[in-house]
Amino acid sequence: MTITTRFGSLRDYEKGRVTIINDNPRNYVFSNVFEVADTSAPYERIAVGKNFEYVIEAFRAEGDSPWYSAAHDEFVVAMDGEIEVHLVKLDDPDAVVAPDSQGAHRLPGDPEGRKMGRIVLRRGHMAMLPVGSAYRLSAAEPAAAIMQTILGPETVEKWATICQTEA
Amino acid sequence: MTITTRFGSLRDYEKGRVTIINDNPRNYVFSNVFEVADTSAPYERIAVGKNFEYVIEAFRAEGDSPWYSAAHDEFVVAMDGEIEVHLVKLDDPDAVVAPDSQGAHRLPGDPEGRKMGRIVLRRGHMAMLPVGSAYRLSAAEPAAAIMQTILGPETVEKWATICQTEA
Amino acid sequence: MAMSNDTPTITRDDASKDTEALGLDNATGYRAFRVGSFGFRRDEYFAHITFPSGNHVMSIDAFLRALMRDVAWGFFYGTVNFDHVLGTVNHYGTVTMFAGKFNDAYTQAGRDHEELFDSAALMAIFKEMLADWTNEGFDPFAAPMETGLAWGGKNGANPDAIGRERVTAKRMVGLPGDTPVRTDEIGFPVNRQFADVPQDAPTVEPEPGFENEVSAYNLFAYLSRSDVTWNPSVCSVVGESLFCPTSEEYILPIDHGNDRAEWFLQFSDEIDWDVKDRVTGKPRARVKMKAGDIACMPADIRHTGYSTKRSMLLVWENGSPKIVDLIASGEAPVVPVTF
Amino acid sequence: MAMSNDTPTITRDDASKDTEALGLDNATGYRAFRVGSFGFRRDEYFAHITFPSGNHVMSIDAFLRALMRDVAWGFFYGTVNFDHVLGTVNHYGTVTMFAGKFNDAYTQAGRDHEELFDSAALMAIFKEMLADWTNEGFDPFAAPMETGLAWGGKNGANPDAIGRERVTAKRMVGLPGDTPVRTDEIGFPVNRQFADVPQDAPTVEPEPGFENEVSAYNLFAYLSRSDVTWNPSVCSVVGESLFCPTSEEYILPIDHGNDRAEWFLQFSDEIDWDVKDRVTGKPRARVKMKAGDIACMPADIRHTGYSTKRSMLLVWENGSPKIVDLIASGEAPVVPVTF
Ligand SMILES: [Fe+3]
Ligand SMILES: [Fe+3]
Repeated sequence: MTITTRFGSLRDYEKGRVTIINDNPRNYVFSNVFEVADTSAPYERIAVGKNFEYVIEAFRAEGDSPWYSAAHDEFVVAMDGEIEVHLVKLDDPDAVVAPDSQGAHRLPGDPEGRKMGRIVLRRGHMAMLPVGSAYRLSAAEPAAAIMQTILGPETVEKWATICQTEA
Repeated sequence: MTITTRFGSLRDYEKGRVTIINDNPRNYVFSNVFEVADTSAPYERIAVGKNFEYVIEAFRAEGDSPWYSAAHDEFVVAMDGEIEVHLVKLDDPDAVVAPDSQGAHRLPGDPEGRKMGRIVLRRGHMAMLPVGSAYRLSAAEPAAAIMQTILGPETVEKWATICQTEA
Repeated sequence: MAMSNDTPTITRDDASKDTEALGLDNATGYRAFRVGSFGFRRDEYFAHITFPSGNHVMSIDAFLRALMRDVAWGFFYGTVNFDHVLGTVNHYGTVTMFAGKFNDAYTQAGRDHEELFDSAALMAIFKEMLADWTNEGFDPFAAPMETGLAWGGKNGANPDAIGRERVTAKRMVGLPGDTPVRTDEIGFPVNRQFADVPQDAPTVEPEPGFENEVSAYNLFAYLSRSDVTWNPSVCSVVGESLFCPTSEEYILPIDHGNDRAEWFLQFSDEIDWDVKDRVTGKPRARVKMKAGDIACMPADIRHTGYSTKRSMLLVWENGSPKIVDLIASGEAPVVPVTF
Repeated sequence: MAMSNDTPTITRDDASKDTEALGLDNATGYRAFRVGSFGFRRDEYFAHITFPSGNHVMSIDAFLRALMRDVAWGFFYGTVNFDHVLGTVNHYGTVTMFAGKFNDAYTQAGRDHEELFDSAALMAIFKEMLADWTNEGFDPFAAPMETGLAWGGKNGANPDAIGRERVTAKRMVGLPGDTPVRTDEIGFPVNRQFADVPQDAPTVEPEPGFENEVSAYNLFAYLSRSDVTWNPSVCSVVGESLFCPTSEEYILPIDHGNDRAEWFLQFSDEIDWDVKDRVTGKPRARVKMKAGDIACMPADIRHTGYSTKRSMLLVWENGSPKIVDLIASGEAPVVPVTF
């Protein structure tokens, strides 16, 4: 028997659902990262998971993103397509994002610092976006990704839009 | 590994028990046929199971039993020891036990009829005590048996004595 | 039909015969089935059941073991719970198939579902499902140490295992014209777990002319040669009183909610019974039975059993048609004896 | 310890260290164990558990699969239900072992029982039990189609299977000095069920001097090489946010009653979750998750999962010590987001 592992993609995903016996579907905060990425603006960082201050953001990579930086590590996982990551070691990270701040911050322009390198992610690849650096993503074709990070000024919460609310 | 199948006997039996979570142990009418046979008079036919008119009787075979007859088949299973069964085809069964009567009836003396034969039962053996016949049991050593029959004049009910009543 | 062949058949016009075998699944090779508005699908590990108010999953080995009993027993007496959600209730001519009917959470949330089927129609589709879903090498009647695995894609079939006829003596095993005693020759060797059980026959000495009436056999030897587990078969009959002994190993594959009192006499070894409320499923008692113990399962419970060492159990049923009426009118007693 | 090694340890003087390995059973070859006033005994098919207010039986395969997780996960977060009766509650330094604590019928009848143990003492006796009761050829971490059977008398041991170290990346898999990526060479071949998963590596082009910080790896390839099921391991860490992906096949061997919200992101294929009330055990929902679906398990439920095709699941935990305090004071939120 041929094994077929089913991954989702922006073009081809199926959603499951919550079937209620005795509960409220909102308690399960159920959404789908491909649907969220597909129906949001490029690089809109939509919270799809939240646990106290921590979030998982889903987004669609398409074209070039702004430069971002955070006062902590972040990790990105490509879920569909190909995403390029550019990293710059910031000369003065604390001047860019406050050291006690949380989440990704958008830089007003290009970062000041040394070029750290370049990564190209395809489906299932995880990259570290290390503290002290700035990063920019780019994708020639629409791609989908998730980010392990902390709720920050760039995080968009629109739960009622993305989640199952009807039993 | 040597297999040992554990049967009980008059001399060597262990009782299980009902462990209550939320119930009354009397609902389970729990007893042990060896204990009942051991603690009753020889050939006292103690009901250990009852389902409407039907019963399972347990008894100790020891020496000779009276002669019995019933207006329906009965079946005896030897549970321990050796039990001899004598059968007589009754000349006039309806004169001995009413045709619509239930359960075993004790005959006042010896039955009138033709000798049908003899059976010797050991542990696990089941014999038919056919309608239209009379039977007598005998055992040189104490033996235990159960009877599949209907509640009758010889059936002794002493549930509170034989059954588990405490949780 | 349950254990007795004399059980009355009460047909009803509103009982559904609407069942359907669906197409083969290309990935697994198994057929799906529609039974009224219930859907049944199997894959490598699971049976997937859908119904209008929900869906359910069971491990396929447990599902097939349960389905095998429901089929072999003709829906038995009362309720056959495949697990805490799915099952059947026998009305003797019609059968209710349900999901969540005897599960507090499902009923309280209104998520339970049930449909009434014509017994023959439901039996036919159940048999088809069992035949399609049972692979070569898996015997749903056998103890786990005696059979292959239920897992995987479609791989042959096992018609011999699932096609066994349930033994129903009319008067007593071994009588002329009745169910024969078991021997090596007719395909019933002694089970490995009963290798030490004496195979001696009783001494039977009929006078001439009484050969057909003076009869006895070794019931324990007969049980030591059973090739199935948790499958009572009638061995002796007094009116509607049915001695249905059986050999038990591992776990009873169903949770049986009898509609009448049911008696157990432990002939050998030991069984632990888990007893729950028949309607809500809440635990009520545990019953440990050792050789010689006799006990009754009340009519308002469900029970499942555990037997490590293969054991001999006498299941004693009352197959009286009058009980069907008492159950229908709600007058059947819950316990057989009060004291 | 749960998933994070930073979880605070709260010891208590009244936590019992009273455990004991008992003698070998001559018939089965297995050792029995006393854990406070709980007794544990295994035979060919079952684990038998006794406690002052009752006794309990579990199929030995299910028991060993559950015990393996409880041991490997250091009692995990919250409640690890071995089944509807037996389990542990982690207090991070001490552990409650219970029977019937989260079962309405047991608690209402006052038949539940619990004892508080020192975590290290309970872990030691659990490890000894697992080692003694796991035979050669049975891997409690493996999917049923990948391992031998758990049944039978004592027959060797399987220290390699039960001794696997849980992977805990400090920052990210593949970083220098951190958990390595999986390869054939270090004993992690691609699992049969993930034979089609691309094994390509990301393009990583660090500038000189940044080799340690510019890092990426193929997480899906990493998961395709997991040799265990239902065993989350930490792959990346943001503060106390732990990505704990895992590969799942067949049934989650425990019913997990988390003490905090727990998130699932389905990376591949599909899992069905059965969700019940954490305290009463009553069914609340079923959650079907397909690739790309993300959902949260509330903190007042217990869940178990079903995965036919081996699938990749991201379990996302928050290992913050502050949650331990919130749980202790009853202030931990039940759902992570309200909208
Ligand atoms: Fe039953
Ligand atoms: Fe969990």
